[in-house]
Amino acid sequence: MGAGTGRAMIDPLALLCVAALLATSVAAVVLRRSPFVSPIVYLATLAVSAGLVVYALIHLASGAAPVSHVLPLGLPWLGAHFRIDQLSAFFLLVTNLGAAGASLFALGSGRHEHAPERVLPFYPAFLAGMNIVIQADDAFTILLSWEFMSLASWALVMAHHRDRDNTRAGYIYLVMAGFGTFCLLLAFGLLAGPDGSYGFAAIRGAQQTPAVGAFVLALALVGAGSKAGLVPLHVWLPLAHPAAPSHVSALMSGVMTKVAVYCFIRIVFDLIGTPAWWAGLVVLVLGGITAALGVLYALMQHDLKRLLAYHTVENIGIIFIGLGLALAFRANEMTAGAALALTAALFHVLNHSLFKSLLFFGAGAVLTATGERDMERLGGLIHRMPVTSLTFLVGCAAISALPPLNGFASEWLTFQAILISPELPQWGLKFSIPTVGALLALSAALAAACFVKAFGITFLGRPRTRAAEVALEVDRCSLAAMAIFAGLCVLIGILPGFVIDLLAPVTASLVDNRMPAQSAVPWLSIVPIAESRSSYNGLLVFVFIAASAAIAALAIHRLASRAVRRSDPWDCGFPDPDPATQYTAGSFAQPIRRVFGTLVFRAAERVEMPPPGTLAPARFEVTVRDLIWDWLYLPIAAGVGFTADRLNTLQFLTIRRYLALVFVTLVFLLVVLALWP
Amino acid sequence: MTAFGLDPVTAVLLVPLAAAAVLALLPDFRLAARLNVAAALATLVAALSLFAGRPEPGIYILVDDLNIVFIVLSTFVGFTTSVFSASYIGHEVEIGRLTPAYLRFYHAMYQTLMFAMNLALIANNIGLMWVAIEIATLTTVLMVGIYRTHQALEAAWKYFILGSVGIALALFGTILVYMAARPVVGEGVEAMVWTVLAENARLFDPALLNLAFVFLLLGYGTKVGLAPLHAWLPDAHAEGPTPISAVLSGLLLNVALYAVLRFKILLAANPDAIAPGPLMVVLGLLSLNFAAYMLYRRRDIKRMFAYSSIEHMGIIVFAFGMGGPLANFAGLLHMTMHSLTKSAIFFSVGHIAQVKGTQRIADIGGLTETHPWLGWGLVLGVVAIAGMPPLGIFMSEFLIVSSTFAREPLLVIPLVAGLLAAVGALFLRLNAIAFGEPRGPVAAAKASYVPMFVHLALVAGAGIFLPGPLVEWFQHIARLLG
Amino acid sequence: MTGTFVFDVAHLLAGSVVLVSLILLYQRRLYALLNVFALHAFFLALSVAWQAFIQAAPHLYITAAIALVFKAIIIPVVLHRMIVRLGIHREIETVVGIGPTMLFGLGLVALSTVTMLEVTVEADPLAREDLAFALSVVLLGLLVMVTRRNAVSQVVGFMSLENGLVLAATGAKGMPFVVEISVAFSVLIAFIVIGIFLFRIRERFDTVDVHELDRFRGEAL
Amino acid sequence: MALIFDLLVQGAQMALVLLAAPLLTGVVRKVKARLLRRRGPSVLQPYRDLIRLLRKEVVLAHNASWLFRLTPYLVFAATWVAAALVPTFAMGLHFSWSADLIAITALIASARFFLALAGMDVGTSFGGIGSSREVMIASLAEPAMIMITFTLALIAGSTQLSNIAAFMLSPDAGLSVSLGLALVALIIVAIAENARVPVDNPATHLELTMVHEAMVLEYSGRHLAMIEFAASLKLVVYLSLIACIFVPWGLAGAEAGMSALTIGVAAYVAKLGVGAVLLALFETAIAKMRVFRAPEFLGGAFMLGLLASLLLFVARSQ
Repeated sequence: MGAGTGRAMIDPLALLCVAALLATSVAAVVLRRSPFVSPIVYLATLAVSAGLVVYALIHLASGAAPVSHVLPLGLPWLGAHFRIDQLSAFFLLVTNLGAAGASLFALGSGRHEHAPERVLPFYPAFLAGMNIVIQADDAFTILLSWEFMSLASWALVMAHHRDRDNTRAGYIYLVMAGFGTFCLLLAFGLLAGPDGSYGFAAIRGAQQTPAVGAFVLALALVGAGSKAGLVPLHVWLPLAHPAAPSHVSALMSGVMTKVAVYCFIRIVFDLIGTPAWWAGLVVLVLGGITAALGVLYALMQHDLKRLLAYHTVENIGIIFIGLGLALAFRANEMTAGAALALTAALFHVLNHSLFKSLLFFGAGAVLTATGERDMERLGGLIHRMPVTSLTFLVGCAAISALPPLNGFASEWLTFQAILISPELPQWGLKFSIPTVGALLALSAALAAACFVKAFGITFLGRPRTRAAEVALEVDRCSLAAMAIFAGLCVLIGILPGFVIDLLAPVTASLVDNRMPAQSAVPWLSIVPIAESRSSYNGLLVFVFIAASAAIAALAIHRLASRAVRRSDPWDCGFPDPDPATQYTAGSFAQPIRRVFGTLVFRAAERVEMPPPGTLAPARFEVTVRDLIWDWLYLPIAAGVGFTADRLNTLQFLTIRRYLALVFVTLVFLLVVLALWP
Repeated sequence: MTAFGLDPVTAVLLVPLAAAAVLALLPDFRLAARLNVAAALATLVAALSLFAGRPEPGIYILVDDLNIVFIVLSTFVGFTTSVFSASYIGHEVEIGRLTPAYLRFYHAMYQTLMFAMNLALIANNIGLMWVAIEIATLTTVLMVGIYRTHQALEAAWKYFILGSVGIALALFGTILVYMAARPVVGEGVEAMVWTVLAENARLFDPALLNLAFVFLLLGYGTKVGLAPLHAWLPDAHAEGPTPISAVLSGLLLNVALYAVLRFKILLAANPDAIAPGPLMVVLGLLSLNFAAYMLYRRRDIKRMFAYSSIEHMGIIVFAFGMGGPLANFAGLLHMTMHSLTKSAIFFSVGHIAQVKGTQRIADIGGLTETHPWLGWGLVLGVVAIAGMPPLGIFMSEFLIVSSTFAREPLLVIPLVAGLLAAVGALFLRLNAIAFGEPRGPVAAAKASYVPMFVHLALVAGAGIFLPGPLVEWFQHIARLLG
Repeated sequence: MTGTFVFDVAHLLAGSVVLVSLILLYQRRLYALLNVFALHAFFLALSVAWQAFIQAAPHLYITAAIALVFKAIIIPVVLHRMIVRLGIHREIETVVGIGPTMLFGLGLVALSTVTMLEVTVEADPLAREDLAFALSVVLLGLLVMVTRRNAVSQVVGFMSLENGLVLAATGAKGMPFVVEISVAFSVLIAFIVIGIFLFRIRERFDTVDVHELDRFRGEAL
Repeated sequence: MALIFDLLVQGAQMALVLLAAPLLTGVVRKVKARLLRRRGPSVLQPYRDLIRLLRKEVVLAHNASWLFRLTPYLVFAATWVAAALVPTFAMGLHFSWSADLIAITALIASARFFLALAGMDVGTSFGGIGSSREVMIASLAEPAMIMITFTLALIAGSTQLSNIAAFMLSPDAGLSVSLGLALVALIIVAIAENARVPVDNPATHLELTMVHEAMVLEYSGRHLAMIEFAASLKLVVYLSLIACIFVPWGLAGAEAGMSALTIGVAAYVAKLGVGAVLLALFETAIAKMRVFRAPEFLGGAFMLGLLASLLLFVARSQ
């Protein structure tokens, strides 16, 4: 296999780190009685992931040649192949950045975990699984680690298994994961061919027919998409991600979905050559639908973590829009456009992993402080938890694509990629791309609305429950994790050029082109195609806003009165001491539900207004249904149940009937023999 | 080097036989249990020593690459099961489900079963093989009925009747093979010696061979538990003592499968005969899908895993039906892994049923809370049996599915559908058993976890790393199976 | 004596066994069924003996003897007793009517002949015919087991099936273990009969136990 | 030297929009009053209001947080930056490349984001109503704005306002359907974004009928001043946008001299005046619509924008 070149230049640091992670999870089992097991485990994972972050950064920045190893594991006649090229290095960076953050956060929040023995052993294993997926260089290893990753995360979802919802979520998650794995398995089986050449080197070498390419692409889209959360395969995600402990939710949402994206990119951009243009169309449209639906579902949630999970669906959609554009450009040999689109997608991968982890940390902090995930029972936390609320606010602004934060930079690049797409010849693309662009714009705007709701209801206003009233700021480690990620969001937002240059070798290796070097551009602004076309400078925008805000503030504090008087808010003549009179998450989302609801999720509002004079409270109910669940999954479940019931009668036959079965089979076979040509 | 200084083959056969005789007379069941373990260990050692030197094939005895794997596997599982059984029966006697008298019978039968299975595996003579499998069946029938409860007796009776018909069909097939061989090989025992048959199979009359294979497939397939011949299997597993369930799933099914394979080789060697592949593929897919859906409505934990055995036998038969080095390799691997995993599962299930005092899934819950070892052992076992990495069955299923897809894309649809349905069912039940609010008694279990975790460790190891010699061995056999 | 004559006698005897199997299908009363089965076993014994004679294989005489003594005499008598003892009522409950069963039986005979016709001729004709007959006897035996509800008639079905096996085994010239096999099967049958007696199985195979307990169907509820 | 000159121009622009903003509001109010046969306050009234507000003390609700006090400055700053980047009288703004049309839209969006949060900070139902309706309107206005941006970018081959304006001045900017659609859409968006009739009524004093005003109900004193100021700046931004894209005549070129600049300023002031009058006319001519009709109104703009860019995508084929 391709080991010959690999053996020459072995530096197995990444593999050693994986081994260390696995060792940690064993240690977690051995030391489960020790009081220090939790800090030990999280410190270890923190150290290892930090090391891997550095390793990946160096590998990316130095533009080193791919590093590959072969271990005598896995398929005996093939061995386990590992290879770290630019793409893997980038995803190693994303993964372990998130992992490091999660470990740091858990270092603090882990103290409040009431079932540590169900979390600690699986957490390092989960990290290890993700790291192996990214390094794997043969079909068996990647699938093994892929499923191992799913399994470990399943165990983590089941950590709080006494809650029925969690076991249900875990179940649905596992079945969906199995489904996805089988799809990928078939994809690789098709790539490997009948004589089973599973090594990626061999697969790259083999020339795939268009038909095979199409099949593999479809299977990869379903397989990786089911893990990433593409509509309509997303149903497990909003159930499973919130069920896990918060730092794990952060990893599942922020990082594991990216591992799925990696798997998709690896197959579609690296292994099957150049697919036809319609592949781009399919991916693009799926991405657009996913983005819009994801954010709409998110708007309807009032469980903070579930809301975040649905936003993961949305952002995955955005990423796949970028990937779809890249495919479309690539199919038409417009490599510059492909590079731009792919960069946008990868950039968003990094960004989303950052702010989604940050937001889940925030949700976790709130959960630790109040024991509540339901926004309707929170509020006013900005007073009790200043740091958490500040970092959470940064996260909200970032995911809502507000300048000068990182979310805006990547979405801006995606828009630029859309804007150069009219050159594409195919009509299908011509019609769909602007529509997808519209969906993207819509989802960006709705995301902003959704996070106004999330932050406003959770952190602002008056506390709705006692728990929220007495909440205390969380420990230093958690705060540090959140602060670091918030800082990264800002930093990347104002200096996007560096990330783009970091991504250049990746795109170069995948689509044979790269975006123009940004470090050369004056004033650190980014120029995707040409100065005359479009440019954006996060740094300047940041400086301008800061400066003008400062000027305004200064001027006013010089000239105007500084007097401040505290008093009750304006109550329009009707004093409402009760915080229940505040706007709730449900009522906040009501206008948007009115606009899209009936269309997208058969939202039904039911009002019970008791006749005047009676003391009965008025009731208002909203039912929102996930149509995809109703129309796709329930029928499947019903089908399985039906078949099971029908077949089940076979358990209850008399011996004579069983004999009859044997007899019939025998006669049937004899007839077959008699009629055999 | 061997057990009692006599040559391995004799030891493999005689040790269990002698042990059976002794155990039948031994009153003290604790001592008997120990002796049982010792005998099983001795047999295992003898079987292992077959690697060192194997005898020349005679007209009755044959040790070749194919069956030595089966022999070692069955003696090994026989040994671990005997260890498990030692701790199992202790509890049974305490609660008075079994009396020492019955235990004498039980141990004797256990060793007889071992003897019968080893004989069936080691026999070079298709008649002898048939006799051995019949003995094995009858002993298990008696063991299944040992609890003397209404359900147990009916299960045994069902097993007995269906088994007898199976035996009859298999015998007819055997006679037909002889008829096919006689004109070529000549009359007498020679015409029933497998090695001789294999050499001359290409000259046999194809029509007779086809007919023979149909009968043998149905006859021995009844023992393998292929749908629609499976009816005896779930009840026999559910109502018998758990060690016997473990042996049934782990070994007896394999022995029957081994017989089918032998004749498949015979048929494959004859160019004009029908290809045995399609028949096996169809039966395999049928069993897989049927069992997968049957899993959903099970209320009895042991019966559920019995159905899972049917499912996996379906997969294995499918793999061998597909043929080709890759699929055969996968089939062998899957068979080995399944024996180890399923017996491990039954070990844990046995203790679970003992501590909870019931086999009803509805009355068992939250095991990982109340009995972490049993609970997580079961979880691991189910994860393994569901074909999840990093355990061994994942590798075999990976090879089976991917190679099938590359060769016969359409066959993959029912295959994957069945596998997915099975995964769904297994984890649906596992959620209820291992997780959620604890249900049922929470008294600590007096159990020996060693056999279970040894098996699981082997399976887990095999999933990641297969030792080279073993691989070459399997690959060689895979080529042998064609 | 001439080969053809040898053939014809063997042929005749084997054929008559098949005929008796068909007659078995036709019976409506248990006693009659037992008598017919005795006849079945008797013809089997004859044909086995003939085979022993023409193959000059004396050990086959043992098989013949077993067939004659055990199957043609002991078993029917025992079952007869049992019917009286257990008070099993004498009607044979059939699943499908006698007529269709007969037709189906004939179809089975045809089927077995067709399958056997594919066998090339150099497997000697005698064996071939014998096999065809044996196969049809086996299938008919199964048919009896499947289409009759009473335990006793099912036992009879199984025994006739097993007669078919013996027929085939003896037909296979020079086949070893024939005696052992027939003995083994007699043991098996003895087991079944004992089982019926032990478990007081009056009507169905499925209802074990002294009292007519509610039917157990696998799943304990 | 050139650099300093550029910086001066940029600074002049920032000062200009700052000065023009209240005046514009005043003019609109005056014209409206006139159309209603009222004398109406002087056009300088907005300045007086601002100064008065600045002098007043701030009345804060008890549980108002730091976010509540920070927001006015953020909103003001974001809007001001946006205003500073729109070419008003000269194209060659020195920093115009630091943010293109998409970025400007996003800047205004972020201003609204914080304002909506501030509306929810105190925890009264008015603020909630205001914010919730504001974001609902914005969630439709922003995509419409993005689609308009697409259209312009596809026509002018750039998302940079200066380049767009330059292209519009150049002869090869013919009349096109898309452009017309974009204009209509942009006007609708501008009306919605600035909380004008028919989407919202800046002058009403019934909390329940208001969107923007309800959101800022809790603000007072200097904070309110900042927000009012930002609101009028926003109006300037949109008018200048329409001006520099659709009536770019008079805009001074990149390396224009003093004279061209003065012409540019004059032209700009004239455009603003006309815009103000037109706006006033429109507002008096039409009645405010129910809140839940607004989405359809804006949805129309969104569809127009989409249609416009679709037409261009298809047109590009040959």
